[in-house]
Amino acid sequence: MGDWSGYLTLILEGARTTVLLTVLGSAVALVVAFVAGLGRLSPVAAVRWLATAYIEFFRGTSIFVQLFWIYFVLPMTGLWAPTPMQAGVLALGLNVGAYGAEVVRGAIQAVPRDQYEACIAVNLTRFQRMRHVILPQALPLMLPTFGNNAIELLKATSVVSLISLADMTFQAQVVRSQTGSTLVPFVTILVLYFAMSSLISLAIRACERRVTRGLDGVR
Amino acid sequence: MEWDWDFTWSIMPQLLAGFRITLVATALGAVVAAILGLVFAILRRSRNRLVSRTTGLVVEFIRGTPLLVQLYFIFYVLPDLGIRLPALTAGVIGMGLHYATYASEVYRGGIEAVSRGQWEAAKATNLTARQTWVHVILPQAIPPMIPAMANYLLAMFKETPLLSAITVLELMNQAKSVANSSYRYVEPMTMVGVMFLVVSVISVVGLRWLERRYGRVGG
Amino acid sequence: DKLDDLKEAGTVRIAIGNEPPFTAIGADGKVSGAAPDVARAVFAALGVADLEASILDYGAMIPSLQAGRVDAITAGLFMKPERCDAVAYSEPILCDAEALLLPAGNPKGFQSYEDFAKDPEARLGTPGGGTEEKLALDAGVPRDRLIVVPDPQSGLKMVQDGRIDAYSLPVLSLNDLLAKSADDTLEVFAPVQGAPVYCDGAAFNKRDTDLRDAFDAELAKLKESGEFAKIVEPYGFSAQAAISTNRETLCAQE
Amino acid sequence: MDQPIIRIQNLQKSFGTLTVIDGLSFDVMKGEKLALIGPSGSGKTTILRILMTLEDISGGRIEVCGEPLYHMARNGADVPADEAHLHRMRRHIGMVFQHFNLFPHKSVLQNITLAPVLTKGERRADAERRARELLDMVGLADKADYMPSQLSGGQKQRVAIARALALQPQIMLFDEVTSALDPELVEEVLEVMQRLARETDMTMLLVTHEMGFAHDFADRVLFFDKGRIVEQGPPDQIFTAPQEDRTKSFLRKIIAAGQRV
Amino acid sequence: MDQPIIRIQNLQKSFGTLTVIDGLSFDVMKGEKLALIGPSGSGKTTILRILMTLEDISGGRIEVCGEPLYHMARNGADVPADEAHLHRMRRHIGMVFQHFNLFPHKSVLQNITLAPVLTKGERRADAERRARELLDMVGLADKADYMPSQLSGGQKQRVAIARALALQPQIMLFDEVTSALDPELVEEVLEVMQRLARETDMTMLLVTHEMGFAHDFADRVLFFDKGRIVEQGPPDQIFTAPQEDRTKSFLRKIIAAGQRV
Ligand SMILES: Nc1ncnc2c1ncn2[C@@H]1O[C@H](COP(=O)(O)OP(=O)(O)OP(=O)(O)O)[C@@H](O)[C@H]1O
Ligand SMILES: Nc1ncnc2c1ncn2[C@@H]1O[C@H](COP(=O)(O)OP(=O)(O)OP(=O)(O)O)[C@@H](O)[C@H]1O
Ligand SMILES: [Mg+2]
Ligand SMILES: [Mg+2]
Repeated sequence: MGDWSGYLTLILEGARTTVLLTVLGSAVALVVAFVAGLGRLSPVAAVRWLATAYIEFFRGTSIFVQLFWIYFVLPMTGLWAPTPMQAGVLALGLNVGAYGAEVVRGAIQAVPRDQYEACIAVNLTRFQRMRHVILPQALPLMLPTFGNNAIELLKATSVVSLISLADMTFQAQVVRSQTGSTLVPFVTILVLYFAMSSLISLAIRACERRVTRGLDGVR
Repeated sequence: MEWDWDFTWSIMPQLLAGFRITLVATALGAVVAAILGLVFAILRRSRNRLVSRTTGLVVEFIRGTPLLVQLYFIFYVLPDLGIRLPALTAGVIGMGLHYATYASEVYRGGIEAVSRGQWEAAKATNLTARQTWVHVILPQAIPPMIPAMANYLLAMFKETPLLSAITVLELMNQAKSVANSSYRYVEPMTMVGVMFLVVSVISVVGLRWLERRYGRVGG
Repeated sequence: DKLDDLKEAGTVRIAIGNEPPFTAIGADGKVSGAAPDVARAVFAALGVADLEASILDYGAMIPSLQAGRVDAITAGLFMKPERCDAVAYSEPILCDAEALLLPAGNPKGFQSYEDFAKDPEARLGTPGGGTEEKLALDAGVPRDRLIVVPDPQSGLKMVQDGRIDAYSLPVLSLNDLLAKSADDTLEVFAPVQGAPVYCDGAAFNKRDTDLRDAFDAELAKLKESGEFAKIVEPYGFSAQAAISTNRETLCAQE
Repeated sequence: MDQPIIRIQNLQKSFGTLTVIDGLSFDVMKGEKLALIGPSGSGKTTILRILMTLEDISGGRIEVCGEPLYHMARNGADVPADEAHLHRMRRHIGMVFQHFNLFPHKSVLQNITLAPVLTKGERRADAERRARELLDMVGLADKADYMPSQLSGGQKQRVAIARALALQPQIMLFDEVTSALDPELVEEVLEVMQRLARETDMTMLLVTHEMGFAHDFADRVLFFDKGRIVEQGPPDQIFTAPQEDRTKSFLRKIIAAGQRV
Repeated sequence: MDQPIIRIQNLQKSFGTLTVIDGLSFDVMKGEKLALIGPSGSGKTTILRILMTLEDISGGRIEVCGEPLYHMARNGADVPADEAHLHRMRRHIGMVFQHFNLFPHKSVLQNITLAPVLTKGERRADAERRARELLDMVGLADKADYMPSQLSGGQKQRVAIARALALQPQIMLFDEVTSALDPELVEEVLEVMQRLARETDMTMLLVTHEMGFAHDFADRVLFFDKGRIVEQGPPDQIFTAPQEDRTKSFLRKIIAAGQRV
């Protein structure tokens, strides 16, 4: 028993893994969300169909199963054997990205039709419409939900212990079995998780203030 | 490692037994979430600052930390405080509590989506507060909530594998158990994936129908 | 071949469990315990200096080995016929008998898995898919009274909380668990009557029998020199038990 | 028209730091038809909303039918009214909104009968009979079982008028009841209101931007600006011989925009 | 005014099973000011939207500035226009909407310069100089750096007009540009349009419910009902001596609702 500061270090190492997974996973999710979200609005039917299939598949099955497939089944096909970190980031990113894609689509569609029509009336091209008018207005609508998605992703990192990634929950388990104490490691990580999710909320709120500057009174 | 159909069929009874527990846990958890969610929503609207702030903090905390860790807490730490819940009960309470925080947001959104004009018309026709809720606000607020609620129901269903951490013998736990004693991972895990996917696909179709039928609250 | 690859890389990847005293993780994160220590000694003799250990679920170990994620398992994964079919075992390393963790004085008098089958109220905890679960099922303990416990610490807690009447693991695991908890209301009952003594070995991918044979050769030398006993006995394992039996016997033992 | 049915004394209303109504006083006689006109943001809607108890007041006193509206006597002293007092006072007052605010999940008939049955305990059969009479009066006898979403704007507004009348209030408040309507549909609503004004002795307060209608409808016109009465008098005087510059410039703009007054 | 700048031939437009425009044909001369009036739902907006290529057509043919709008020649045959053709044709046409549709995240100046810079490749400095001239013309020289949310409705609409003018289209479409405005704000917008009509030789099509303004503004008035032209002619004739019953009854209702014509 005893050496608490040592075990705390262990948990903090786990916290580093959790943060890394969250940051990288969110980055993947963000990219995927925009690609798939815009894909669903594409004028090309095949692209729309592909995006829909991806979104429905990843929202439809649970993250456990996805992680299992990426980590254990994908290598058996001989294509690619991701490291645990790669598999974790990929599974989390693809899973949360599927939810994010729907947010992107919803926000773009929530920009009033009026705005598309005004773009046509001043003769902007499709790309110019998206880039200069629609996305700048859709972004503030996406941000709050993106924040929630990032928190969901943070919480989901605890499942990566399935594939032997030593994240925070996993390290808490290790500490628990090495020290025999249940209360201390779990209270510690609860506090740490809450601190991390609060940090995400704060960051998102700061972003929101930035992008909505000058937009007041619109919504 | 190739697929073995005989083996697949031989484990089906065990998997289906787990599937039944999964469904029971989801259904009971949903009931708890729906009721507790309404309680949270009402407490958060309270005029008493202390009540609304405290509820807000509790809700944020529960939402910001992983369900897995909360389940550990309820199952392994609460007995130290003299509360010893059976595994399934602990699981239902844990999931219900966690999803109640989501449900409370849906309730809030649904209630706020009823236009101010309806409250005012109710006042102008001199209805009491209770009559206003029962006859005017709730009948309009609840139908648009249904799709969002159903969405969370599905999300909760997909998170039931976490219950294996507190010894509930649900689908994922059964599959792991089978896998561990047979050293065949691919068949049981794939069947779990298939079962989840089947339920999800059916639910998504149902969800689309609900969304068409009742519309949607917020983004 | 495989051994050359490992020498080249300078490290070997092994899977370990999270179960003292088979494995232990220090506050500094350093991996020790009987199984990794033996593996470290043998691989050092083979010319592979470093050992990279990842902690896995017992159930995930064999799939990881098959998927090429680890080179060997040294985790107290006992030899049994089905496992011997799935992986290539080395000669035995760590041997242990089954035991029960239960309230001090064993008030209900449990001595064998059959006793749990007979008492309609008795609830027994075991790891999911582990040896103990199998033995209990074979002894006639019904599924609904056989609780799948995710990890030893949870098992201890559940006995303390009265959720289960006993928790079954190998003797040394329970001894270590009980020692750490310093709980004198509990005791370890060992060995469980009618349950065989099991031994583990280092497990390799079936493709890597060459590596396994090389491992066996060095392991035999260690056993010979007495070095082996020096490693395992401080953890409470009997070196003699491992030396006096062999793979064939164990793989045939149901 | 002998005694004031509404008495507003030194009324104050602020939203945060913005003072919207500042020391307003006026009386309304029983049976009087009053039109409130004035530029956007001058506080016309706010006054009606205060009378309907949809807002709190920041100061002053209002009496309706001889009783204080936002106050009540307790142990001889005036204390702020509680919900029960407000509920009792609201019986006297009905309101029709710019955006109708019909209950979208209830049929036309249910919209009208809901309140009488719930708040006055009328029997359903009685309430329905009277609802049908009212629908007949507003020219919608055949629409009783329609849902609001199946009606045009003008029809919705006429249902809203019937709904307010069903409670038989002594005072009716109309806030720009035609400004959300297509021009072609305006007339059918104004016609109903004109009939009401002629045929009943209800007290009516009307906020409107239709100067022509205000002219025909009202006994007295109040011209508001910045939460105060700038000028008041009979319609002929206000519309044809306004005294104040603010009134003149307002009317000039309205006429320039193409309205008759 | 010598050659048709817009030529509509046998135009058909349906939404699903609902036919909204059914075999409509008319020409508009270069420089002509046209007012489209008629009851709600008669298809006036739809015609403007079709000219702005905001809708597809179901049949018929439109020519603008001598070129087909929804068709293009390919290998000698007429094929449906692609996005590139539409993009080219839209240079000729500008539109002002009922709800302004300003870009809320861009300042007034940016609203005006965005399209010239992006679509015509004008240099920013040039575009801004001209934008300021246009703002001056609509009386908003001092509001260049405001955000749309800081403007009143009338100001927003004048910015929208400036934005459309910045692209120097030959044809301007106005769809009920004052009907979302407070009455007091209507005049400032109409004044700008009147100036435009007098001072430029742009072709203008105006949909409006303000009969008085249509009268003053237009060279020719088209009265629509159910997607067809019921009657057309100079404003004096349509407003003071309409021939068709449908026109007469429409104007009667408008007048009854308080408008001058
Ligand atoms: N809930 C509120 N919060 C803050 N300010 C308000 C609120 N309601 C009204 N106001 C402000 O009070 C002032 C008076 O508003 P009111 O709606 O009474 O004007 P009005 O005369 O009815 O104008 P209109 O002709 O545009 O309807 C305005 O400046 C308005 O912005
Ligand atoms: N996108 C659409 N889908 C279906 N029907 C439509 C659509 N747009 C217009 N319509 C229908 O087409 C008809 C003509 O509409 P339009 O908006 O052109 O009329 P309008 O003359 O401009 O009427 P208003 O004076 O009310 O603006 C109406 O019956 C309308 O319901
Ligand atoms: Mg108002
Ligand atoms: Mg229109």
